[in-house]
Amino acid sequence: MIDVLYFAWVRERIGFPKERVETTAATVADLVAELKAREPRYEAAFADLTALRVAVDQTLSTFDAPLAGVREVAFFPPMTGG
Amino acid sequence: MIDVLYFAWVRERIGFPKERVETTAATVADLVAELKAREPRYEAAFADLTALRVAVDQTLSTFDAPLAGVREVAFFPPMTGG
Amino acid sequence: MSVRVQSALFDIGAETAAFAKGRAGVGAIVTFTGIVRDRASGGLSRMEIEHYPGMTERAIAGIETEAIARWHLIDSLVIHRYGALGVGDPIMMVATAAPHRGDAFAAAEFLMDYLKSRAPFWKKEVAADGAEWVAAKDADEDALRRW
Amino acid sequence: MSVRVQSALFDIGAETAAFAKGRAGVGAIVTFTGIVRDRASGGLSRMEIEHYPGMTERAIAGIETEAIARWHLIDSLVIHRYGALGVGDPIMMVATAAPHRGDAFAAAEFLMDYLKSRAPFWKKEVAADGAEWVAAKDADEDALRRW
Repeated sequence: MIDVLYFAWVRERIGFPKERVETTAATVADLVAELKAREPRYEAAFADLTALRVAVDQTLSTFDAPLAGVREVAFFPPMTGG
Repeated sequence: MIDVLYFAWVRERIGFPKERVETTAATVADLVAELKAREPRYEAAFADLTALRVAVDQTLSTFDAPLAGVREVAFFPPMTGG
Repeated sequence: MSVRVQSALFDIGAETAAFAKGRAGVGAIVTFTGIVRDRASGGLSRMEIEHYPGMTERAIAGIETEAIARWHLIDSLVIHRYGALGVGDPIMMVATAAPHRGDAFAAAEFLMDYLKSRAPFWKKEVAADGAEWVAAKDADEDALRRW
Repeated sequence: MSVRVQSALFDIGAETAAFAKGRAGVGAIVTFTGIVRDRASGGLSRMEIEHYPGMTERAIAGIETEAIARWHLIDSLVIHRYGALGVGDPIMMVATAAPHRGDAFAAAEFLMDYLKSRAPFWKKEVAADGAEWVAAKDADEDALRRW
């Protein structure tokens, strides 16, 4: 079980900020593929991965990162702090 | 007649901050030569011109600047503001 | 070194005064304050800032730790707000204290460049004619490369 | 744009707050404050700052005018003290307000670099073991060349 979080327009497209996902995905990219297969809104949110960033256990990461032992994955657009 | 001003250690070596000088010097360098010929304390203050800066009528200038029409010349070490 | 992530308004003057208060060895203090600016076309009702609780504090603490490792700093402060902000309100503030001005300036700019692109905040501009997520600028990503 | 040359102490927090107060179009405010720092060896009794009344105000106004010509600024402020200052006292302050952070930072650093070497102030460190004029640093002259 992994907590999956969505922020900004990713959250708006998915429709909620957080869900628990039962998955055997080996990498973040595999998880994305699983989610996209579920419903059109995931397809819409993950249509262009170059427009997205991912954090694995609250650290910026990449789509090829492994998920073994991971508790939390977050998807969001490039950050606009400051 | 030109007002001649001294600041920081130049003032300390000369012994006062300001004097009026009757001069026909054509340039700042000529004025310095006249002053150095007066007394040892001027000699001490103007010993190393590379360690000095000059302002002519309150604008940073150079030792070859002409004095025609000038009302105020100031001598001081490199500035240390900020 | 301190980090504050808050929805509450903060007072730039009071924060600056508190940060500057009597620390031995400090010769230079730099502050940066980011303020909600209206759109070029005007009409901004508010700015909404979303963040990632937990990761935000970690990311900012990591950025400050890196700044302290790279420059000779005596202290640093980052305050960043989230929630709904009005035009003219302060969004965030960075302050650095160092013996010399070069370190204080460089560390403050470094912190800003990292906060822009590496701290998990997202800004949305809300106006009567609609709402829009602020897009990340290539220039902000480029700014990181100089460090 | 304003210039204040004064012997009186100023309050960093109050000056920052007043400078930051509600100006349309401002997205970024940078402040720099220089503070009297003790010598590495300790024992500084006070710092004495001499200046050239008349030229000082002209030189600083000239530096600010150049900053405004080079960067997109909405306002700037320079305060510089003279006279006898104690350890920990503020010496001077620069503030810049701009739509964007790059302009605010660059203009503040430019103003500082120019004030260091082009505004007619001279610092003397006074201690129990003697008094010494602060020597200009080559690094300060070098800093000017980047602009």
